[in-house]
Amino acid sequence: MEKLAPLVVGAPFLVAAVFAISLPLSRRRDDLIAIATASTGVIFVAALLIDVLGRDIPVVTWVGGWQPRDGVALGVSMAFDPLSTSLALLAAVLVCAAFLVAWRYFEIPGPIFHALVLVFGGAMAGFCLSGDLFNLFVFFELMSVAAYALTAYRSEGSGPLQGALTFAVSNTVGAVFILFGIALLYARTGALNLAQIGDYLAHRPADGLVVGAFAFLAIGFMVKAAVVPFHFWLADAYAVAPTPACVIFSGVMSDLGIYAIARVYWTMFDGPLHPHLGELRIVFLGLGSLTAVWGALMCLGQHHVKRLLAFVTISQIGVALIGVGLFTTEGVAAAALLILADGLLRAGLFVVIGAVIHRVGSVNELRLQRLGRALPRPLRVIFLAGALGLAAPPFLGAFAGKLVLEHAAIDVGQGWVIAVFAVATILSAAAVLRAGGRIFLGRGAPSADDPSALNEPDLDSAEAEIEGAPGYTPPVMIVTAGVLVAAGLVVGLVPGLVDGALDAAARFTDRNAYAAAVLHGATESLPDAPSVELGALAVVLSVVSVTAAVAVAAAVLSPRRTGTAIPRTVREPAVRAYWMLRRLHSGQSGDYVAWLSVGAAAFGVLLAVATR
Amino acid sequence: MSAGESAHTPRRPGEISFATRRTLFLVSALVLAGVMVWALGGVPSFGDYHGVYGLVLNHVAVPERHATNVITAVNFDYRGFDTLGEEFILFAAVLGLALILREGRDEEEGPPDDDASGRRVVGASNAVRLITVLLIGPTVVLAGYVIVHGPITPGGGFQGGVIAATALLFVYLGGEYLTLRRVRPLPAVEITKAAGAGAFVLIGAGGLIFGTAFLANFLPLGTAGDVFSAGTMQPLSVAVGLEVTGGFVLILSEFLDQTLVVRRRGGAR
Amino acid sequence: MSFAPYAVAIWIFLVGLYGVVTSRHLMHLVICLSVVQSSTYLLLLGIGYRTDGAASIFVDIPPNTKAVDPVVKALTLTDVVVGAAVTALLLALTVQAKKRFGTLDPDELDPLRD
Amino acid sequence: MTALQVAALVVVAVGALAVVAARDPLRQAIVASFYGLSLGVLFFTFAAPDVALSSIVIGSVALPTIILLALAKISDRDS
Repeated sequence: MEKLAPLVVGAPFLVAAVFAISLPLSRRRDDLIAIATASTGVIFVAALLIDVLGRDIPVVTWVGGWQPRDGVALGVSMAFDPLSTSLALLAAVLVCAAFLVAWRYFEIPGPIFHALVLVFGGAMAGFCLSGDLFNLFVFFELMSVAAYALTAYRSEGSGPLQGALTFAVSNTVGAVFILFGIALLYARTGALNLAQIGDYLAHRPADGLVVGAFAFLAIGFMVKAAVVPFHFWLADAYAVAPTPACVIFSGVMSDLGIYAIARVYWTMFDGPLHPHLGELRIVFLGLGSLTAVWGALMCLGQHHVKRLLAFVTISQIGVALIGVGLFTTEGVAAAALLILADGLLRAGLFVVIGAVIHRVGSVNELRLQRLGRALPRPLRVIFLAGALGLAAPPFLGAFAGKLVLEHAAIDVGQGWVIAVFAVATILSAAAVLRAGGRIFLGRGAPSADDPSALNEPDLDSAEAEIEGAPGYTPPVMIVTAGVLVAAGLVVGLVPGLVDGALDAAARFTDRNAYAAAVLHGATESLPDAPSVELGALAVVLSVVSVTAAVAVAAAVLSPRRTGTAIPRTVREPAVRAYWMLRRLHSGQSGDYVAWLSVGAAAFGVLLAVATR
Repeated sequence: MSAGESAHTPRRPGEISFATRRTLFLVSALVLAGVMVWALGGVPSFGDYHGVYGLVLNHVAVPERHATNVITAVNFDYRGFDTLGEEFILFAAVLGLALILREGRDEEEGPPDDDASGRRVVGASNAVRLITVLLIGPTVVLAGYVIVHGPITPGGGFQGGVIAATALLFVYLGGEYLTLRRVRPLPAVEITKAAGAGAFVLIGAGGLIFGTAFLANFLPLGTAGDVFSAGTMQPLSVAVGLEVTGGFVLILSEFLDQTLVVRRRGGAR
Repeated sequence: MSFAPYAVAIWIFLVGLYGVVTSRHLMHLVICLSVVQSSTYLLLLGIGYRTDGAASIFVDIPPNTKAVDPVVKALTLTDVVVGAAVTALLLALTVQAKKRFGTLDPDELDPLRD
Repeated sequence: MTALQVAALVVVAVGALAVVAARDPLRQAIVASFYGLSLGVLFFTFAAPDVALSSIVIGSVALPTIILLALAKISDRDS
């Protein structure tokens, strides 16, 4: 079974190559081939996952059949553990969803879109499953290049060009940081295999080289994940990328950056950096909190709905980074649960917005207020359910993840982060609820009162990617949105999910078992997974955050100007501060790279101090 | 106007100014340089490297793979999976590039046809043209040589592919756009590129069927130093050569067509 | 002195990045970005170098000759092609940006600025 | 380190600065071509002829050509 695993990468590539020859197949046939390939991928990865779940140790396969000799890896390994394979499955599912949405979405068919998405999908699978540092970089770059091209898909519009440019410039600099990290580790260990590097570093102290290598790798992956202050490109890119691509970008690509940080830490750096975990935790929790709150604050003022969802993505990436940044098994489990539920919900919300664009050709919340009535009723239910799901209502959506996260945070004495993610969740969910209330329920003061509102950015005319007769929403879009949102909501109800995640995280964080499986084919006993009890605190918090999110959204939409209730001395500086923050997102790659450099320098110094 | 002299964009309140941006960068770059020197301080002195991976490969590649060029053995055999990814990076980049540039061109006036004004791109003298035409043959031969000798001497699919693509460049320099259209019928180039990319995956899958694993060797290894040696390395190198040739020809010609379209417009004005 | 290649790699990285940050012309920006990428070639090859080592190409030399590290070279080869692909894609975006915005100043491309 | 390596390193270090400092795109394309060539020479002195060959064909021939072609298009629109 695992011998076939490289085909997860190879098969979509082959189909993409066939597409690129661009024989004039019919549009429908292109779509069918793409959907068939993507669904085969889902089935294959699911089969791999089932296989992996039944085994005690990571399943390892060597591409080219190069088994390691005396603990020296000659080739490239792929390693499947429940966590990495689940993430690959999420990616495969979203690739499938993207094709389903694109089916009736694009006016101009293009096998180029199909080829790019297939290559992108193969690269994501390779990225999740690779066990080799340089191979990880290759798939990172492949994902990036395919994503730049997809962002610029509507290249006759100015928005897509600008978004793709800032995206490409920022991520290329990030990739160079990753290469610096790889070069450092190769200089020290003479190895590229994650397990082999980890073994080498395990019993040696963390000196400048090791800390620097970790810092540079983390910086590169944080650019991809869009952690503040490396995040600026994301809002520009996700706001303009074609919606089917956004489904993948927002649903899973950003999360892969977070995953990669956990992957490199737990396979390579846990040995040397373990003594400094207390300090490292502070650095990562700080960054995660900053990202969670920054993204949530930015959500509040956005009326471009895709840009709003882009900032929701940033905020939730921050919360996931908090999970990973706890550097415990429970933290990893929490991050995995959050990524799964929130990723599905975000993807579903993007599909709804895609349907809205398809129907009325606008993403401006204020303009849509009057047009919303034309939208089909099921979309209303799906969008509002998804928005509520972002607040993690009891037992639904990311509730399971939040539950584990609270435990994990309190366990290491960092209970304060619970407040951070409560605030982030409330604000971002409120912003999406506000948009939903305005678009689908027609709430809020009519925008005619506020003519400036209509000058808010909207779609380029070039981005109105409408196909078919107006006044019609293809059922396949509604169904895809419904399935994604429903899956995101009920995933928390799956029996045994929390225990399964904890178990998967226990295997993911067991460096010795991983190294033994990769380098020596040895079997080690399964580590003991921690367990988490359902506490009253979690349910109370969950109820509070849903109520608060609805209350905030209702207050904003209230026809009475609720804002005036806040004293002017508080309101005006707050608004000014908000605009200062917002204007930092200037759309200029020069600014973004300058902030990237500031972030990298600060992060490097913080890690150096933390591991002193 | 040269780029350095253009006026600065006026900033809105809250936006950082150009000077602030530069200061921010310079200060952080100084700190970053410190972090980098600190990290690289742990690297072995230049010339003193003893990494185990390279040492092992230098010893085993010739006897095991019958490839005298260990670098090619690494690229096409030991770490062939990287090269698969790399090939598709080029593949995706060329797809994206074609997408971006063609969109604009179609909208303007459709694909360029062979009208007379498109014929001379640069005013090349007959002597230049003669030289470049004479150079085409040797370049193509050289490219082929570099590709198939990858497992033996410096070179391989990448370098040979780029050299082959620059043969097109000579045609361009000769100003023979009509010749160019014949040398480079786009569909054929696209098929070359995609076939090269696809062949890599297929040869890899061949390893799965006839050998032990994806991308494992399943061909006779031959005698080290022969052109037909080193097993699947040779066809993989040729596949990459095809893909790279096709990819770079497409890149060059997409930009070239863009230029031609504009020049024609310029002439019409 | 033995630190010189790494110091030059850091220098190239930061100088290229300075160009990216201060660029007023997209074409210039893209080329500076390729300079940033080139720092990694030097870094990788510098690390794998062995004094008086041969080139890991055992055609005219006996198999046990001291040779430089072949892996970093394979990585750099990959890296060079990746860098070229990214640069070409960015140049295409640049050409198209000129058409859409009528300017090449990266600071004036701001369709979504608040 | 040999004298040749030191010399090549110095040329590369200066070359990188020259590429960044050349703010006129046409001049920059030419400088970048020389920079690619100097990297190639440096890699030769590092006993890496494969990479040197790549760096020269890509860095000093293919990329500058693409840049010039792109420039030809852009400058036409300037006038």
